[in-house]
Amino acid sequence: MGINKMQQPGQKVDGWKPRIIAFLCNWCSYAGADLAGVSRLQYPPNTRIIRVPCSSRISPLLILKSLQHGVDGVLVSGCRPGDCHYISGNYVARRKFAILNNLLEYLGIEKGRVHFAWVSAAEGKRFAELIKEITEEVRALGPAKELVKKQD
Amino acid sequence: MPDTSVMIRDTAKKLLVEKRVDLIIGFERGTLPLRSTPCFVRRSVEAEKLIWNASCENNLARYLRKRKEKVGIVAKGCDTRSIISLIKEKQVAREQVFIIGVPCHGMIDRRKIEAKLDGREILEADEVSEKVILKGHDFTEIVAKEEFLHNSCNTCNYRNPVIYDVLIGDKVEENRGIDEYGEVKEFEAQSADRRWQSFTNEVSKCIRCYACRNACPLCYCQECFVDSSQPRWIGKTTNLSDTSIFHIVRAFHTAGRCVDCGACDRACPMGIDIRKLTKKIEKDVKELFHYQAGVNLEDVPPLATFNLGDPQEFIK
Amino acid sequence: MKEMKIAKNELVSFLDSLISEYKVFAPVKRDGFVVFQEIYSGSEALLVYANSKKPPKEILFPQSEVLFTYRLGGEGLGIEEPTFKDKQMVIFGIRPCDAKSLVILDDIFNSQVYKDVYYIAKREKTLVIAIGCNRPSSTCFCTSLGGGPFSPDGSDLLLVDIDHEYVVQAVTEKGKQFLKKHSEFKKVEEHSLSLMRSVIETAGVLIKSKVETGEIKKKLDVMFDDPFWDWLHEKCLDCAVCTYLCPTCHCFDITDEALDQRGERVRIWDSCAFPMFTLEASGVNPRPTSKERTRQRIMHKFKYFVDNHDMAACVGCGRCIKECPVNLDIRTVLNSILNR
Amino acid sequence: MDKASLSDKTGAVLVIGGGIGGIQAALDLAESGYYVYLIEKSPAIGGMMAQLDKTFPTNDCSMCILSPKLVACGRHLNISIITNAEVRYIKGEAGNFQVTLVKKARYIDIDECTGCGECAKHCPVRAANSFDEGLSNRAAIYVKYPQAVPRAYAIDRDKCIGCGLCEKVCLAKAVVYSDREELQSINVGAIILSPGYGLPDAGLMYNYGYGKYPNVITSIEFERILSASGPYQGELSRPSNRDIPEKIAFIQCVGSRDSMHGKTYCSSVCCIYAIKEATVAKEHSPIPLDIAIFFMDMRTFGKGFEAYYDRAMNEYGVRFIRCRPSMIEEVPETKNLRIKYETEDGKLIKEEFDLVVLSIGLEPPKEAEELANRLGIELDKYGFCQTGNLLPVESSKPGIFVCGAFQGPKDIPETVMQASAAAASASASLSPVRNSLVKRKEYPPERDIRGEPPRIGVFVCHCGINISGVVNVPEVREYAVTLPNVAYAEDNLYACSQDTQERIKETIREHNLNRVVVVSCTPRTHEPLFQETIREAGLNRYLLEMANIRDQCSWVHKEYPEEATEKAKELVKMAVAKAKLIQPVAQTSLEVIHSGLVIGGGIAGMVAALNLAQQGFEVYLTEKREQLGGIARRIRHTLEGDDIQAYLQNLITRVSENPLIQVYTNADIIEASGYVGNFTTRIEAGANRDTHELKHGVVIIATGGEEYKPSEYLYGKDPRVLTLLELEDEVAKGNGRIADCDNVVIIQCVGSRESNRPYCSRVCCSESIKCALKLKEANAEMNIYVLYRDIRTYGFKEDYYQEARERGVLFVRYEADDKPRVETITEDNQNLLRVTVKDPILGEDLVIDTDILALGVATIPAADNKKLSQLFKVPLNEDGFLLEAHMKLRPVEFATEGVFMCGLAHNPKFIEETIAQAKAAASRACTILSKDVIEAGGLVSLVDENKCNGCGVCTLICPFQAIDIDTEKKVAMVNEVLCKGCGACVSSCICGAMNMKGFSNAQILAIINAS
Repeated sequence: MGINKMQQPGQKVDGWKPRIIAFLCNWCSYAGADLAGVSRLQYPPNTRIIRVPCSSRISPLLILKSLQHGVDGVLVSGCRPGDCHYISGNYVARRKFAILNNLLEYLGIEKGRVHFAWVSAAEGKRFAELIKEITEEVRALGPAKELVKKQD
Repeated sequence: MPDTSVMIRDTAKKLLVEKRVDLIIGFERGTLPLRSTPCFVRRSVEAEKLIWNASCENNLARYLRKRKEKVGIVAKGCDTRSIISLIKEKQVAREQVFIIGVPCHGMIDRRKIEAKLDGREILEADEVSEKVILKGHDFTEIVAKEEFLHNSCNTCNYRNPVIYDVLIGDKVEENRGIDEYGEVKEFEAQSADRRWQSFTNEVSKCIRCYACRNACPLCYCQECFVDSSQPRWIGKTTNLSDTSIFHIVRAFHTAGRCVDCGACDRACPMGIDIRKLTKKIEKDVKELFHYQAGVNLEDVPPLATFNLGDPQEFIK
Repeated sequence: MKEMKIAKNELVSFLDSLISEYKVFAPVKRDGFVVFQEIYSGSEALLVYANSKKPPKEILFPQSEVLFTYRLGGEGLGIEEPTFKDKQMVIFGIRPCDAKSLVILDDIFNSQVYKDVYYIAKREKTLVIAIGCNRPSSTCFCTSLGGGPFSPDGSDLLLVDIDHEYVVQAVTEKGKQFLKKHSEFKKVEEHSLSLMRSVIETAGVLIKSKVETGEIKKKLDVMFDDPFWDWLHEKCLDCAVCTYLCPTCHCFDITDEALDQRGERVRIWDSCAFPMFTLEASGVNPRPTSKERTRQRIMHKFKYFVDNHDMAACVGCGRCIKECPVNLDIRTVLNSILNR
Repeated sequence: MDKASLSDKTGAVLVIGGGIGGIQAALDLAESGYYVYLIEKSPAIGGMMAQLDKTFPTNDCSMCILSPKLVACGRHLNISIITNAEVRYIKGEAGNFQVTLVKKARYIDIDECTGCGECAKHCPVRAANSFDEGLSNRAAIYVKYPQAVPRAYAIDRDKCIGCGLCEKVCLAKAVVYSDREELQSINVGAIILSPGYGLPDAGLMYNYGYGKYPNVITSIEFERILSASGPYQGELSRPSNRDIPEKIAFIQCVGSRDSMHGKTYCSSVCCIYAIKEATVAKEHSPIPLDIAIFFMDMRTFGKGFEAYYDRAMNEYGVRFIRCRPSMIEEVPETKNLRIKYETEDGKLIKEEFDLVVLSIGLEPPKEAEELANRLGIELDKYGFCQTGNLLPVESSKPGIFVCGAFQGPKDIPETVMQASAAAASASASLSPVRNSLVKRKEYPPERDIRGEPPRIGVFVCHCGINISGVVNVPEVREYAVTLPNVAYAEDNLYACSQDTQERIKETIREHNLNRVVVVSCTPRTHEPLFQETIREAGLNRYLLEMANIRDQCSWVHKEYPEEATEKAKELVKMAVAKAKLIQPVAQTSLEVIHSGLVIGGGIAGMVAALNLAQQGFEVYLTEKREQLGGIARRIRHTLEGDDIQAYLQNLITRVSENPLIQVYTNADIIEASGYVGNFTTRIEAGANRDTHELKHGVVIIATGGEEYKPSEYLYGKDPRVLTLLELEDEVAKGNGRIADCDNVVIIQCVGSRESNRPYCSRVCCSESIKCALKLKEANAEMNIYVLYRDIRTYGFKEDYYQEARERGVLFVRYEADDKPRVETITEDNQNLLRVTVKDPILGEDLVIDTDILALGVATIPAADNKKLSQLFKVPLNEDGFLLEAHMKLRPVEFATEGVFMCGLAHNPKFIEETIAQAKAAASRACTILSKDVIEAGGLVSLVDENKCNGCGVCTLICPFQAIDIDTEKKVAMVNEVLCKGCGACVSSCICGAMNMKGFSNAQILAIINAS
C-alpha cells in the first residue's frame, strides 16, 4: 500500500482508495477466499489478505498495529463456530475480540474500521460480499484517522 | 476497640517472633502529609513502625512475587483480590503468604484535596475518625474523608478482604447503592468524537515513565511489550499513536485480571485517567463472560476459556 | 548587578511583545497541573504557581528529538539533518532551582569534552527569565544544594515578586543587554529593593528541609558495597517518575522510528530505573535488579557527578519527593546515608 | 521387497469408492504401512459428503472439515488415487488378489492439468451439473466441484460437441481428445468396499409429486440449495421461481419403512438430517420461516441428536407432525403444494406449503449388484453388502471388507468408524507384510543457511493466462527485483509444471538462493508441491513463502487490471518481507513405544486389544472387575439372534491366549503421564493390588457403560418390576413364571430423554422388541404392551419391529408429559400391578394389570470416565460420556493425540457398533504404533523462557494439551509432538513469551508493515 503512504491521515484525498488488511484463518476463511476466486466472484481490490493458521493466532496488538500502520480497515475472519480446525481456536479468539471490539468503540474509534467475521470454506460468495460490504463501509468512513502513526 | 495500627503491629510481632513469617510487608508513616509508605519488616522490633490509616493506598501485592521467604502482608480488600489473581496465575503460592486482612473504608485521594485547596500547600494532616484536619501556612480546614476518596474506592465492592489468614478488626459495611460503572457509562454515553478526544487528551499527558505498569501487581512481565525489540511492537517516543497503543494494550492485558485497585491511577504522576480503560474492560468481562477477577480461587480466567454460547453479535 | 523593575500589570503586554520576536515558553496550566509550553499570548502565562509538574529541561532537551531522518530509495540511502533555524527563545517564569538545573545540563551537553549540537543550537538562542520563590514548598530543599529560592544560577534575569511589581535582576551580560533593549523595564526605587531583600530573607527561612549534602559524597565514596543498598530499593517500583521529572536527569537512548522505507533517528529520554537501560545485546545486564539501579541513581547524582563536574546532579526542586508513587523520599535516603 | 518375499501376502490394499469412508480407510492404511489404491468412479474423490452443506448435530460446514482430508489423501505418497475407474474382475484370494481395473477416458491429462479453468470458460456447452443435482449448469469440460481432489478437469463426452476450443485455450496442453479406456492390473492383499449408497429413483417419489411439481424436491437437492457453494449460492429459494419460501414441509421416510416399494428398513439418517436442514434453512432465511416435519417416529438416537431435536423444536420452532401425509397436490397458480394429512387424534387437515422436501432414504449403490458379481460377495435381501452381525465389516468373502452405507444405511461418524474398522481388519490380515510396499522419499542433505544474509528468489507465475490475463506479470517480476533481499526474480508460464520445478531447483543452486517466494496461486493446494521442490534442491522446506495472486487477485479483480497489478506487487512485497524472516524449521523424531494400553475388558476393550495384537503389537489390557466381559456378560443374544455368551467366551479365550496381550484384572489406573508414542501409566492390579508401571505408545479407553438403576415405576419396590436386562436374564433362565404370564408391559425411555439425562439410550427400543419377541416365542398368547415415545429401530432392526407388530405385540405411545402411571392395588385379595397409560389415538386411558413390568432403562456412562478424563486430559460431554475430537470425522479419538476410545464409554450403542468402533480405535492407534518414530516439530509454538512467568494461561488455552508448566523452572514447555500450531497460545500469552514458527509475531508484523 506504499502508494498512499505519504498522504496525511484523516484527510479526504481525490482518488483515495481504502486500504484494508484481512487476517484469514487458513482452514476456513482463507479457503473461502480461494473459493471466491475459483468461482470468479468479483470484489474490490483494496484488501490485502494475511494468512494465519487460526483466528486465535491474532492478538489485539496485531489489529492495533495494522491501524497504526495506517490501514483504513481491518478484518479478522475465522471458521464458523464448530468448524475450527483446531477445535476451539475461534471460541478463544471470539472472547478476545469481543473485549477489543467493545474497547475500540468505547475509545471512539469509528465503528466500521475493525470487523470480525466467520466465513466457512464453502462461503466463497459470502466472502466476496463481505469484502464488498466492508470496502464500502470503510470507503464511507474515509481515510483512517485514529491511531494512525504520524511522524512528529 | 483497639486501634487498627496497634492490632497490625501486634499481629506482625507475633508472626515474626513465632517465625511463621520471615517478612511483613505493611505501611509506615510517610514523609508527606496524607502519605504512607510501604515498609518491609523483618525484625519484630521494627514492627512498631507499622501503621494503618486512610493513606495506605499502595497495593502491596505488587511486592509479593519472586520471594523465597514466607511473607506476611497487610492487605485491603482490593489487595487481597490482587493476591488471588497472583495465586491463580501461579505467581504466588497461597501457603507462602500470610494475609493480614484489613477492612478498608477507602483511601484518601490527596490530589482531590489539593485541587480543592487550589494551590495552598498542606503542611500537616490529621485523620480524626471520618474527618481530616488539614493545616497549611495560614489555614486550617476540616474535610470529610468520604468526599475525597480515590475513585476506585468510591466504586469498590470489596472493602473487606476476600481471603485472609487473620482479619484485623471487624468487617466494614460494603458500599451500597453505588453504580460501580457510573463513570464508564457516562463516558459511553458521549459521542464517539468526544470519547476519542478525551482519550487522546488523557494519553497525550503520558511521559512513558511506566509508573502505572510498575505499580500494578499484575503487570509483571519480564519484558513488557513496549520494551520488546524482537519484534519492536511500538515506538518508544511519546508519539500519540504509540502511547495510545501502550495504554490500550496494557489495559487489554489486564482483562479478566484487573481488580480495579486503582494502583495505576494513583501512580501516574500526570494524572491520566487510566481506570477509564481498565474499568471498561472489567465491566465488559463481567457482562460478557460473567467473570470478576480476584473474588475466588476457582473460576477459570475468562480469556483462558470460553463458552459455546459466548456473545458474538459483533461478528459478521 | 543591576536591578530594574516591571509593573505586574505590564507583564502581559510585555510578554505579548516578546512573542512577536521570540519563541516564548512559560508556565501554563494544563489538565490541572503546570507545564512549560510555548505561549502565543502573554495572558497564557501563569505567574503564581509552586512549580511545574514537568521540569523545563524538555524545552532544551525534549523527551524525544529527531536527530535526522533517512529514506531508503532506488538511489540508496538519503539522510536529512535538522537545520536549526529556530527563532530565538525565551524561557519565562522558570524557578531558580530549575534555572540552576540548566547549569548542570550545560555541563553535560556543552562541555570541553562533548558538544551536543542539538542542545547547543537551542541553548545559545535561549534567554532564561526566572521568577524567585516567595513561598517555597515543604518539599523544596534547594538551599541544601547550593541554591535558594532566589538563587540566580542559570538565569539571565531573575524576577522578585514584591506584590505590585517585580524587581528584575540582570544576572548575565545577556540579561543586561535584554534589559536595556526593552523599555518596559523601569528604574527601581530603593523602597522596592528593600522590599525585595525582605522577601528573599523570608523565603530562605521558609525552607525547612535541610540535608547536609556536603558530607554525602564522602560517605558514598566508600558505600558501593554497603548493605544499605540491599534494602533501600525494596519499595521502589522501578518506574521513571523521579528521573523523568528530575530537571537534571539527562540520560537518553537513541532509537530508530522506522516506517516502511523511511525513518527517523530519535533521541529519547531514558531512565536508569529501567532494566532495559543497561541491558546489553548479549543479554547480560550489569544492573540486573532494582538494587543496582537505585544505587546508581543516588551514586550518580551525589558521587559520580560530583567527581566529574564538581557539583551534585540535584537542585532540590522536590519533584521526585512529591511524585514518587511510593514516597521513596530522596531526603530520607540522603539522611540515611549520612547516618551510616 | 525382502520382507514381502517372506510371505505370499501383498502389502497393498485396494479401496473401492472415494467417499469419506474410502478416504478414511485409505488414510488409516497408508499411515499404517500399506500402499493404497483408492479408486473412484467419478472424476474426483469426496463422495456424498462433499455435496452436503452442513453436518449434524453441530452444523459444521461439511466442506470445511472434509477438505483437509481430501488434500491429505491427494498428497499421500502411499495413496494412489485412480479416478474414473472401476473394478473389472479379480483373481486370487485373501492376502493376494490380482485386480484388473478399468480406467474410463477422462480426456484430460491429470498430471498436466493445473485446474485453472480456462477451458471451462470457453466451452460452449451447458449441461446439467449433477453435483448440484441438476439445479445448475456446467460446461462439458468440468471439475466436479471447486475443492475437488484431484483438482483436474474432465470432459463429459456425452455432452461434448468436440469443437476443440478447450484444447486450443489450454496452455498446459492437458486436453487429450484421443484418451481411451484403459485396463490396469494391480496386486493387493485386501480390498475394502466403500462405494457408498444410492438414492431412490424418481419413480418411487412420483406419488409425492416429485418430477411432477417443481417445488417438490429431494433432501439432497435441498442440501445443495442451502449450500453456500450450491446452485443458488446459499440463498434459500425454491426452484419454480427462485422465490424465498415461507413455508416448507419435510416428508420423512420417503423410500424408507416403505413396504410398498420393498424398502422396509429404516434409513437411519433422515430424521436427523431433516432436522439439520430445517434448522439451517431457518438460519439462512432472511424472513421468518415456518417448517413442518411430517414423521412417524423421530429417530434421533445418535450422540447429541436428542438435544439437537429439542433445540429444533424449542429454539427454532420447527413443527413436528406425527403422521404420513396422504396427499400432495400442486396449486397451479402459485406452484405451492397442498398437503392433506390426518393428525393423531383423527383431524383431517389441508395445509399449503411453498416447498416440499422429501427426506429420501439410502439405497444400495446402483452398481452394487455388478460389483458383488465381479468380486464374488453376497448382498443382503435389500442389495446391501451382506455381513455377519458380529463381524460388521467383513463381507462374505475373506479378504474383502466393507464400510459405510454399502453395509447398511448410516451416518458419517458410523461410516468413518467402520472405515477405520475395515482398515483395522485388513491391516490385521496383512501385518506380516506391513511396510513392504510403501514408498519412501530420499532427499539430498539440507543446506545449512545459518549466518547467510537472506537471498530471496521470486518466481512469478502466469498460470497460463489465469494470472497474466489480468495482472501484468512482467511488471510484478520487475518490481520484485527492487525489493530488499531479493536476489533473483523470474516469471514462469506455470510455476507448478514439472519443467518449472526443475528450473526452480537449478535457479536455487545457480543463484545460491536461501529463500524462495512463489507468486502464484493458493498455498492451501500448492504449498506442499513447492516445499517439496525446494527441499529437493537442498533447502529446508519451510524456507518457502507464497503470494496468492491468482485465487485472491487476478480471478477476483478481472475488471481492474491496474489495481490488480498493484495489489499483486504489494502481495509480493508482503511475502518478501516475511520471507526475509523465515527460518529453517527442524523436525525431530521421537521413538514410539510399540505397545498399547487398553482400559476396560468388555467387548470394546477386548476387540480393540485383540486387533492390536493381531496387528503385531503388545497390549496391556486392564479390567476393573475380576473377570473380563463387561456388561455383555448380562446379554444373552442380540435382536438378530447372535449368541452373545458364546461370542464372549470365544473372545475371552482368544484374548487370554494371545501371547501379546497381558491382562490385568481388578485393575485401577493410578497415574498417567507422557504423550503420544510415549506414555507411562501406573496401575494397581490383581488381588494383591500390585503396582505395575506400563510404558505404551497409545491408550484406548473402553471403560464401558452401566445400566441405570431407576427410581421410577416402583422399581426396587415391587419384585415384578424389572429392567430389560433383568427380564432378558429371567427369560433366558427359562423362568416358568415369566412364560406363564398373561400380561407383560415394557416401558421405554426410563431415565433417558429426560431433562436430567436428555440423551437417547439408543438400544432400548430394539432390546424391548428383542425381549417381546422372545416372550412371544415362549408364549404366543401372552399380551405384550410396549409403551414408547418413539420406536427407534433404525436400519435393518426395523424389520424386527414389524415382526413384533405382526406377532401381536401392542405398541402404545405415550407423551413425555403424560407418562404411564404404575401402582400396586389390592383387588379381590389380589395384589395387582397396574399400569395406566393414555392412548393418544383413542384419547383414553388404557389400564393394564400386568404380571411383569419391564423398564427400558438408560445406559449411563461408567463412573470411571471422570477420573480417566482427568488422567489422560480428555474431555467428557455434558452427559458424562467421553467427548471425541470431532463428532463427524474423528469419532474415536481426542484432541490429545494417542488417546482413543470405543464402546459405551463414548455413547450407548449396540454390540456390533461397539465391535466396529473398537476396531476403529485400534486402527487409529496403529497409525501411531506402526511407526518407529513420530515426526515432531514443524510450525509449532515455542517458549521464550526468559520472558515466561509460568502463569499457565497457555496450558488452559491449548486445545491439544500440548503445553505444560515446568515445575522446576516455572515456565511453559511446548510438547512439539502434540502442538498443532494454531497459535492460540501466542495471542493469549500476555508476557509475549510464546511465539510460533512460521507465523511469528515478527513475521506477521513485517507483513503488516509491508502492506
